Amino acid sequence: VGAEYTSNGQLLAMPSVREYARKNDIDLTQVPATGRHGHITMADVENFKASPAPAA
Amino acid sequence: MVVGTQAINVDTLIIGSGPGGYVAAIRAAELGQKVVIVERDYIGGVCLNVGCIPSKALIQAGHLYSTLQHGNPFGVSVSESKIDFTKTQEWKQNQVVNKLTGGVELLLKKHKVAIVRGEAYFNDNETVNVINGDDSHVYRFKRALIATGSRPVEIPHFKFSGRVIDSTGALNLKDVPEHLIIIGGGVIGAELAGAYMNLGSKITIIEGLDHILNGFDGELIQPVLNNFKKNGVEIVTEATAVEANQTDKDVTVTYEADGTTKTVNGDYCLVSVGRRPNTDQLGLNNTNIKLSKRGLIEVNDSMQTSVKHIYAIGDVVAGPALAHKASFEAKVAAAAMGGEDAHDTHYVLPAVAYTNIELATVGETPQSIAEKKLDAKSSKFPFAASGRAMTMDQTEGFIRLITDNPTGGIIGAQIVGPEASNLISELTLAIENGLTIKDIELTIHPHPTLGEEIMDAAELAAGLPIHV
Amino acid sequence: MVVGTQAINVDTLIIGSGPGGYVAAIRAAELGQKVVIVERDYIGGVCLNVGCIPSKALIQAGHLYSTLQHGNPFGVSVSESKIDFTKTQEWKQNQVVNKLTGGVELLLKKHKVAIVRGEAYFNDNETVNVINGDDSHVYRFKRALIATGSRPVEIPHFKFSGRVIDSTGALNLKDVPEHLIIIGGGVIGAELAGAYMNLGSKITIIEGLDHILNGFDGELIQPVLNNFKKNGVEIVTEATAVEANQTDKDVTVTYEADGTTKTVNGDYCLVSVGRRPNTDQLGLNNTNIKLSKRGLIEVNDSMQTSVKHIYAIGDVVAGPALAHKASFEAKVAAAAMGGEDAHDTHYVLPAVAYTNIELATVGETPQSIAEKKLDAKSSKFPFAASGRAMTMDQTEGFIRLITDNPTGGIIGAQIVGPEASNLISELTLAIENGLTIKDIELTIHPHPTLGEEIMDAAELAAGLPIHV
Ligand SMILES: Cc1cc2nc3c(=O)[nH]c(=O)nc-3n(C[C@H](O)[C@H](O)[C@H](O)COP(=O)(O)OP(=O)(O)OC[C@H]3O[C@@H](n4cnc5c(N)ncnc54)[C@H](O)[C@@H]3O)c2cc1C
Ligand SMILES: Cc1cc2nc3c(=O)[nH]c(=O)nc-3n(C[C@H](O)[C@H](O)[C@H](O)COP(=O)(O)OP(=O)(O)OC[C@H]3O[C@@H](n4cnc5c(N)ncnc54)[C@H](O)[C@@H]3O)c2cc1C
Repeated sequence: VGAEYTSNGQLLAMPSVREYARKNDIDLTQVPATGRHGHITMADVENFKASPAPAA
Repeated sequence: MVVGTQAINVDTLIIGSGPGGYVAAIRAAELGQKVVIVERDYIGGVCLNVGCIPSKALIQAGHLYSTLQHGNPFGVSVSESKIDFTKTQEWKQNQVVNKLTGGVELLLKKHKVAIVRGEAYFNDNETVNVINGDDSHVYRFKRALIATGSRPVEIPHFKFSGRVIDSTGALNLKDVPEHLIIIGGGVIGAELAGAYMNLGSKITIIEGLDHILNGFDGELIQPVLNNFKKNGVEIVTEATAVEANQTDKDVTVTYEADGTTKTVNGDYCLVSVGRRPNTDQLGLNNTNIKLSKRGLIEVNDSMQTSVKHIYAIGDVVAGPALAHKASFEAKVAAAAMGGEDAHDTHYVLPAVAYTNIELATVGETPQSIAEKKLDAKSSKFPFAASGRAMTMDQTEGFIRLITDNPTGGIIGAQIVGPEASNLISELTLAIENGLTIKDIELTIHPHPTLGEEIMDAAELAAGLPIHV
Repeated sequence: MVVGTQAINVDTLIIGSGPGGYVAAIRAAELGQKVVIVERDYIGGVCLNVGCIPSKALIQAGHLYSTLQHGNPFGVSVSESKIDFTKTQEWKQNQVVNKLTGGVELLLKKHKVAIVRGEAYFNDNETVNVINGDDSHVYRFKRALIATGSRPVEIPHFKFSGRVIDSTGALNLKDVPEHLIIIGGGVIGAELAGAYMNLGSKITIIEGLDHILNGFDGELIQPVLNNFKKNGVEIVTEATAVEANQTDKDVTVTYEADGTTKTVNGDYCLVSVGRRPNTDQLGLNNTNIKLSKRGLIEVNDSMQTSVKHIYAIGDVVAGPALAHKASFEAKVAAAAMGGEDAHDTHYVLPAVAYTNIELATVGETPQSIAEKKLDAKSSKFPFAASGRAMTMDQTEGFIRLITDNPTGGIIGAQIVGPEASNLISELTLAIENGLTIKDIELTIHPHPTLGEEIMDAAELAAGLPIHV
């Protein structure tokens, strides 16, 4: 179980989004989700890439 | 011996042309790599030559023959039916295996993959020797991929020879045996048991565990067991195979079960107790590649070994020995070798058994959710309630969904019954994409199909079943 | 005549027990409604009694019989095979239709749905009369659902009687006809043509359009046409049926084609040129329910008619006359009648034809993307490249994906070939849930299956095909 899943093993995104995030070195657990079922969409990842949340 | 004096330089060297190697070769070529693939036996590897494909061909022949033996409710009667097993074997070999492997060879050529015949052996982290009879050449590679697969395990006192055969032997019998003894009732053993049972053999399965078809749970395999029983298959569980004694006419297998020693006599004894990775005769000790205790090559999720420019996939790495796992890893490795930041991020891996009544499973099971203490449940929709199954006269079995209670997410599925092998794909797609019961319910499934029972199962999981 | 003196009060009144009505009844009951269902003929409607189900049963019988006539490559030989069509029909009726409809009746009872036998007739917006022979009762409903389905269209000079039969007649023949003439090569006509062709009939199809199987494109139906041709089926297109003249032994059909008048002589003439909604004998003129010109009931996306408390679903409303459409609308209507804010928001509706080589389609097609000028493309993966199809000796046909170029989204799919009926579900799920080529590629599909060709087709669409 990698960064594609929540700590209790739930999927964060569908495979195309997971792959895209990996390729862009984006940790999905940090991306706010707007998709159905609380899933992270491709647009969510792109928005996050454009303006990553400042590291605390 | 002709020894190439100079090393041949290669970009991407792939060792083994099974569903791991050939898929990696084609994909790597598509991604622009110059690829050389080394194969010591047959293009297509175990799967296409002596595994997945020829076994399904014999199973298919068995289905038709047994339908004719057992009668049917459709009003079709047959005065006499025979099987000419020589023809069956010729069809399997020429029309199925050779066509398919010939096709793969053409695809490799189309993608300008160079095929080198011979056995590869690592000299060090940068070169392999390829030996073909008296010929030997050194290849110096920028990147290599090990996809050398696996071979059957031999057990003491059951040396493969004569009437003690491995799966390859069982697939290539010249006649349908009168009595086939099978040691090991895993998927391979159980599939071949079903095939020869349908072709007319008496079958005895000797299994060490307390049940056959390990990996599929008791409830799931019950229809398969019932079917074996109905067809006179004898299954001895918790048994230990002791030895085989053969004459030129038969073989007698001694085994221990229930604390006593017994014998059974048959035409052949198939030993299918597992497979071991082909990593022991590859010269890996000349490299820095790390192996696990069981001889598997250790890789990260880009299929990279401890030697960064050497990759490994398929039966030589951890995980179930399945062709589609090998092919999936092949695509990850091909991309990674091409410099992409590629990772295997798959969530679930389906498995299918082409037993006489098909089995399929993906993701969580009733057992796994109990063990993991997940807040999840299991819902079972029977094919007996399916109109389509009735019209096919195949109403045994069920579709079982494992769903997450808080979200309704589908996290597992098992199927036993007609077309389980094809139906599991939709559920695999659902799980891999995080779909929920609702998403399945709200997808219109055509009527009358077996596929619509997946929708029925989702409605059952939602507490609003229509057809049960 | 016994006339109930007082109106019987009913919460939810459902008229018709086909795949629209019975599904709505069960779901409404599950949601807490008190339900009465009225049926004048058989529980299960057209679909279970004289439609989807019995046709698939005959098709199944035909498959086995024709396999035995045409030989096989598996090495199985048969000295003589016969069909006892009386047995076929008994099986179809007793083991399939009656079992299934009996099951539906039990499910209705289990859910405490009251079954009223008789013909419903609207007196006004609040009451119906139900007439059963000499019995007549008035039911006053809070909510009603019209699910009265459709019936075959009759054309001039082809009155259904004797040897001029509708689909119900064709499903219930006592013998396999020597020569069956079929007027109208739509899905129903083509399915029955395939069934009887396989059962041994000579078939002539007379079609008005320039191709049969309207709704499926030319490339898609080509394998079906080839198969018809190989089996001696005669297809006359752009033809007009003029009249039928029958004796007690045969029927002669006169038609015009190519500017000339021709005749063809056969045992029966099946007229399958379309169906019309059962809305003309329901007393709808006594209500404020609006009908379209073609006699269809107008509804909004909650399946509500212009009379707010009366709903309608299935073949009586717009859209293709398909059982799964009726059942899907049934669940929307049941929820809406229960006070939920329910809407039919489905995106795509799959359609299947159980022709001898199966057809299935969902969503966009090559034609529709051209017409709509979408930035989309079509990718076709042939079953000839499928290992599983080879082992089944069924390599005709292909899987075609229609994908959106900018996003890779899957927006349509067509399949012709083995198990098209079951394979289309996965693609329907993909489209309905907005999945992309990538999502299919990254879902591991088990090997060897027909389902994995969907993954192959996705790889082809992505420009990185492995197996072609
Ligand atoms: C009877 C049977 C039925 C099966 N049915 C199924 C099934 O239905 N579905 C499924 O998913 N899986 C099935 N499997 C398992 C499947 O065959 C394997 O998981 C799959 O073949 C592994 O692929 P691979 O590419 O890793 O290796 P392999 O297919 O084993 O290919 C490895 C290749 O490497 C070559 N090679 C090895 N060493 C060298 C060397 N030193 N130099 C050059 N070449 C070398 C071998 O000759 C071979 O061709 C079955 C297996 C068997 C035995
Ligand atoms: C030969 C054939 C094959 C087909 N195959 C398929 C297939 O494979 N897949 C598919 O999706 N579709 C198929 N169809 C179409 C499918 O049968 C219909 O779309 C479906 O039955 C429509 O369902 P429904 O509930 O709207 O109506 P119906 O199934 O027509 O049911 C309507 C019911 O209402 C009853 N009724 C009518 N009027 C009254 C009244 N006034 N009072 C009381 N009761 C009344 C009728 O007796 C009937 O039982 C096929 C049709 C035919 C003819």
